[in-house]
Amino acid sequence: MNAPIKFYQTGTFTVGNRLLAPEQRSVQASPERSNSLNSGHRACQGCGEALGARYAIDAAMRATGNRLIACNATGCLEVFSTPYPETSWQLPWIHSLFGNAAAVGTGIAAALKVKGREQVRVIAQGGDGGTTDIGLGCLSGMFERNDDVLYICYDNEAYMNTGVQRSSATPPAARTATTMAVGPRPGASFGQGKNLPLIAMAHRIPYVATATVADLHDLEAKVEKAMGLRGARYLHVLVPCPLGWGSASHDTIRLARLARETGIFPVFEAVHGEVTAVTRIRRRVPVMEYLKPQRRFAHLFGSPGHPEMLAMIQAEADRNIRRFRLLEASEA
Amino acid sequence: MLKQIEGSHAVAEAVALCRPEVICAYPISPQTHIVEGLGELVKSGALSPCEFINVESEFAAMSVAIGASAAGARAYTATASQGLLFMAEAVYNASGLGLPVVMTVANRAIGAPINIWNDHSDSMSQRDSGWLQLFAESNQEALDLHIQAFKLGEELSMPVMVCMDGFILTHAYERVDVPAQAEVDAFLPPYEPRQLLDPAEPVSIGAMVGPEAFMEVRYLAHAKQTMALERIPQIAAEFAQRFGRASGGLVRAYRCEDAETIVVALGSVLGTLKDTVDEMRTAGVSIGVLGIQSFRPFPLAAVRAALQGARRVVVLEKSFSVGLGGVVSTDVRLALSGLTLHGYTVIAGLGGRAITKASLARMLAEAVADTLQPLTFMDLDWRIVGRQLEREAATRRSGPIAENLLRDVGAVASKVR
Amino acid sequence: MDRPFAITLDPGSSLANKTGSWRTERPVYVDRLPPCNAECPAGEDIQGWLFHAESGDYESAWRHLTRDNPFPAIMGRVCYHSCESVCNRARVDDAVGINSVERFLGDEALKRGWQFEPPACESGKRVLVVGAGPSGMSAAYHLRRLGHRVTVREAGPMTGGMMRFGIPKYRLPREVLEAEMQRIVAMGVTVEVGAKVGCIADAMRAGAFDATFLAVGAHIAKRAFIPAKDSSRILDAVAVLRSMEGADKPMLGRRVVVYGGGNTALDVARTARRLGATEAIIVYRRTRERMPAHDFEVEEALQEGVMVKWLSTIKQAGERALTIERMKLDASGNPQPTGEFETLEADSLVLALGQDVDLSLLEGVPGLELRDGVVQVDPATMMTGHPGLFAGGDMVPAERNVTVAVGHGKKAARHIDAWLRGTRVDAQAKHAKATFERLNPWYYSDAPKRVRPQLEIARRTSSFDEVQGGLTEDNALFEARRCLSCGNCFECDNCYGVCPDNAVIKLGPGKRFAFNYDYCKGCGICAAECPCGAIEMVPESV
Amino acid sequence: MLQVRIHGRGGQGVVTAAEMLSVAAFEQGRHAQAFPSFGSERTGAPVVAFCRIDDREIRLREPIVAPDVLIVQDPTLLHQVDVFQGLRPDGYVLINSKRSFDELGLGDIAQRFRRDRLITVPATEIALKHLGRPLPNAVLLGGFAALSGLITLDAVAHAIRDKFAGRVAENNVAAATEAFDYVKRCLQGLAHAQTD
Repeated sequence: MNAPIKFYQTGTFTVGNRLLAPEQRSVQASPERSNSLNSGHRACQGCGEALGARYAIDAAMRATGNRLIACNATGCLEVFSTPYPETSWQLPWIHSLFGNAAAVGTGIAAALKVKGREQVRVIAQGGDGGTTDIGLGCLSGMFERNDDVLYICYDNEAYMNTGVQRSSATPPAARTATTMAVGPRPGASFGQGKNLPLIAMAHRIPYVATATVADLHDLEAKVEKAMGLRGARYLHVLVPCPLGWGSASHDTIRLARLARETGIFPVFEAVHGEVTAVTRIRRRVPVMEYLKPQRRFAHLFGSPGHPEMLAMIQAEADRNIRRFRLLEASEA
Repeated sequence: MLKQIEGSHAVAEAVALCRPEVICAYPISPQTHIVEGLGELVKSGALSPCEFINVESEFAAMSVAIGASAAGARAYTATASQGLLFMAEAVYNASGLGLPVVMTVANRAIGAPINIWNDHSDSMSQRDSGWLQLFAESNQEALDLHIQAFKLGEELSMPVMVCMDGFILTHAYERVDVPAQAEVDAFLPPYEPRQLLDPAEPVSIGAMVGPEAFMEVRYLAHAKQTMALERIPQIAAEFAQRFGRASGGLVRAYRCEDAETIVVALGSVLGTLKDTVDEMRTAGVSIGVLGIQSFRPFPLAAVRAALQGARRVVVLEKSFSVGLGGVVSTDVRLALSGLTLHGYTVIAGLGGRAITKASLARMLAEAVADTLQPLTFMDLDWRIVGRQLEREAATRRSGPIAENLLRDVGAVASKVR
Repeated sequence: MDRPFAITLDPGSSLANKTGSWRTERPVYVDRLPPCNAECPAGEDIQGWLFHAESGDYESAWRHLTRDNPFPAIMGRVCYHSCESVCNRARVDDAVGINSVERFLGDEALKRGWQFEPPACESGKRVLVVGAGPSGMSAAYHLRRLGHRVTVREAGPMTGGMMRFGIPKYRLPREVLEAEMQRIVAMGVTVEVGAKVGCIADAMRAGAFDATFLAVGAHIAKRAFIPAKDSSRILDAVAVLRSMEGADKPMLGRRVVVYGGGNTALDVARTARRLGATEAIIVYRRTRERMPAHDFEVEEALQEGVMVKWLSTIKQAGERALTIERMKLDASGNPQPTGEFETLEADSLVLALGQDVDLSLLEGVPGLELRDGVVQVDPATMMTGHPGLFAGGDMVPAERNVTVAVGHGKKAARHIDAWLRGTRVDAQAKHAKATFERLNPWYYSDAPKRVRPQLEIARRTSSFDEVQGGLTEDNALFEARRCLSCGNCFECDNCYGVCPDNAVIKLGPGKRFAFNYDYCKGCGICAAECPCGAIEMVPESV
Repeated sequence: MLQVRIHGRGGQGVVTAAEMLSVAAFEQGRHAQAFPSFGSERTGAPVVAFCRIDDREIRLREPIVAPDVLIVQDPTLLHQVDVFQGLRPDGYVLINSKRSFDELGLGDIAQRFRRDRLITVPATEIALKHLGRPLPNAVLLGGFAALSGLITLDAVAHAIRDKFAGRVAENNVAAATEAFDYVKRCLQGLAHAQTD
């Protein structure tokens, strides 16, 4: 086969690339990016949520020409970004409560509509606790009414702000302050938790997508796509948490990448409830490689460890790979 | 324009005259007819521009209102009872953020046992939420108070609850004078938010405030309510001057001049009380009524001024602080601190128990004779209570109280008492 | 707006909070020595010139390359590219085709007629270079660039030395050789061919040269005693290959036997095939594994029908026949006679047993140390024991190949220049190696190696056409972009993008990045996610 | 002050009847207050609604315990609920039934009140005839106008049109009018009987 002349060293896997046409480069590669979440915030070292929020909001700011308003559920993101007297946000932003971000978003969108300012767009955002647990009622209502709000969930798989307690997004076997690493089946139980992207799809809203902080171009493309649509949209971003996962602060992006490459976290898009695209696994790896660097899974390893639970997690990943066709046909 | 309509529809028309831009609706008796009425007005285009949003809960209703208000829209919602409790967190949030949402509370009891009828337990439960709380005596006043509430709340950038008795007012057909749109427009200027979510001038609203500034924030909220003590009478006066009706204000005295006994109350029971007092006056009893229109801010000075001439004060209230007694009485007592006069707390009408002129007359006669219990439960069926207490004394656990009581009462379908 | 106290805040005010104080480790940008550069005998900055080629700026790439080596078109053909054998990309898929890109650049330069800049200023010094081979011409080039007057004296009839007389046309077309030689002449280098230097001392005195670089190639074939009849036809490889350049081609007959196991043996055998020999047989005393010749050349030879008798020595040369003794390897891997003999028919026998250098021109020069048939030099400076007299290439102790020779020329030129100026070149400290372990290869696109086309066998055995073709521009660009830029920032913006604290400052194209230590919390994500390992975390001194 | 109590079952428009009555009174320039026996009764359950009419503002908010007027929309309630409780001696009683008080077994009760203020009206039949549905509320208001003369048939018609629209309204008006005439005839008959 003959090489396409457009080939470049790193493709779009890196944030930028001097060989890429400027319009193909990521928002984050640009010195003009809005840095919506500014320096000086109090997030932990290597915070995936701080990263994911800046990625997403900066992309939305570009997509809307900075005509954007954000509302935030209670949680790490809110606490570390706006402790009086300082805020890190560079766009109009409001925090109301833990469970009502989606509804506040609805209210803002309604106000903008009635004021004839619909060119200003609304994003509601929160962590997995504020989204999958306490905020699910308001979120589902927002979906069902198809309000003109993009809701972004930054999923770090537990209540980190309060000291790492289990949420309904906590994965099986994961240790938290409320799912101990003891007993025959330590950690969070299997066959539980919520798959919010699928729940969102069940509302048949215009757009649902998942993404991770490991694939910036994918995340930005999805935000841009979402901002190009009207109505209720949902973006679920996996954001590793060094504190809660017991991982090294420099492994944040690596773990997000492994979550995708193992099939643990399927990355896909759905329009009106139908899956329309999946991001294929590039270098498939066993779940071991993803779980090992996280102390929340430490009890699965060593002796005696829990090989049977590892097998169950691998089976879950394989199920995702089948269900979402995460491998090229040839590999699958 | 005079109309013979249901209280709920009178309020719906009043709210519509205030040109709300976002209305959040969630059904709960006895508030439902209000948002239904507004829904029709939006659907028909009579109220426009306005976003009418059918939310999935009261919690969402208040949350949507918060977002709308922060984004510069005039926001309204209505609720009652369990609904108010379900939105409680957002209720505190709206006032904490200083967002001038106006909300009708069609006062209703709080369960368990579940009970849809009227008393004041619901709004009283939110008395410390930082909201202003105005109580309506009649449907006319309910209508008028909503128009005043938007003006008051938006001036102070504080949310306002307009409380009207569920069913007794909301479902009562009576004569109301509905003002013309032009009159209301002249009285109520468009909403100019104190803070606004606007890309042209970004701000972060709702910061986390630590010990170093939290008390100050709270004090400033209190200072606003103190300001309201001045503004409420002024606004009521301006309203009277424009619309030719006395509505709202802090308190309203009826035949209190030189009265030895003054009955203090809120809401629709004031009407029945006035009739009762008239008859007692004819019988030569020196008695009057003090109606409290503004429960929050609580007009300590005005109440004191109105009561200090009397020899005894009877606080008749539809709210009850279990383990203590009266809720309103506590505040009235504070207003009277230092004064020596007989004070009675009368708990009445809980869960919709009818408050009749006869019972009031009987109770007030005892009060005038100073034979009334300091804490009186009007028309309480001691027979039933007695039996249950006996059972209690006999064995510690004797089954759910409500069921036992019903067994004692027997089936009393819609028997009129 | 008169904003509510405390609950409403002005945007971006957190800049007042300098989170840099949290740090226990700080990231720093580093440059590391890529393995290819480290390995190149000619000291080329391979990653450096690939960087330009990646963006399609071939002229900049060529100019960057020729700062170190003036012969990209030649190198792209004859260099044994040890750089590729150490390329980190080999751990991902295949090594980057450095050699093929180098050839593309060399050919591109010839096609476009790119020339070298003449020196900015003249030093007024005169330098004599003996030998117009790769080493000599490389030295002449570098010396000229440094502003010296250079005279090259070549004993042979043409420039190129062993590149011309040792490497067959089908590997190095002569027009390519000629063009890259002429480009140096065009810089103002005087080249005198057919000018053998008899005595170096006289030559220097006569020419009033301030310094000399000796770069005489190994043109003298080693002989081995083989009992032979007068009638038997025995030639040596050097002579055969040299005569290929002349008008009359050597008469080798239809059955040719070549004795030896080096690249030269293969060159001769393959040449014989092209000259029409039906059988070209190499006799070698060891096994293929132990053959000094490069494997790819053995492979090509076998493809062309060259035969090899492994574990064999020639005992005797008779008329049209040779006596061969079978050998076996002893424990230490050395061949031992077995006493088994056989006869091998041959029209001619060509001996390819290695070459020696003619050192006669050095007689009477004081201070020189000659050992093992070569001149001893200070390996750091390439200067012989006699001040001002430098040497390189086949003349000095080193591996004998074109690239090494070119490297000697460059190195010697730098030290000759220093010597002439009365200074010395202080070798700057080399960067640490850029190892594969330091890379984050996930970020590089999948890109299978682009291979060069090969001439079909029929033409290879019937003509001297070049065996290996060049890459198209597309392929060359593609191949250049397979470079991982090991150990050196290539401005992929990863660090700038992945910092959760916006603590990386982008300095603009070509200027790379800087850290804002006011806010950097030292999480280390930038270092972990740097594809090429150009960021290092160093502990903060507490 | 005139106090009216209306008994019926959920779905029979009891509350609407009280409301229409108040509207009719308002139409005649009087103050009126209509309200239901606040409850969550469903179709079929006994329901009570009230209406007060006066010439001055009505402040009283208690349920009507001593009505001047009693309207019973469903005779089956007669032996289930003590509908006559608190009725004033000179009160009016209007019952939806083809049968007479005696036939309804209310003979003894009838003795305690003024004969000329007690009447039964086949309101359901009239409603079925005009509306095709057994909705006796508007019909009975027409009857009440005739029985008491406290409100005019025009006011009742206006109230009906205030509540309903189009054919429904007109059919109800027609039904109310028929009931009005029916009661008038009965009253005349009763008058003759007494004079004889």
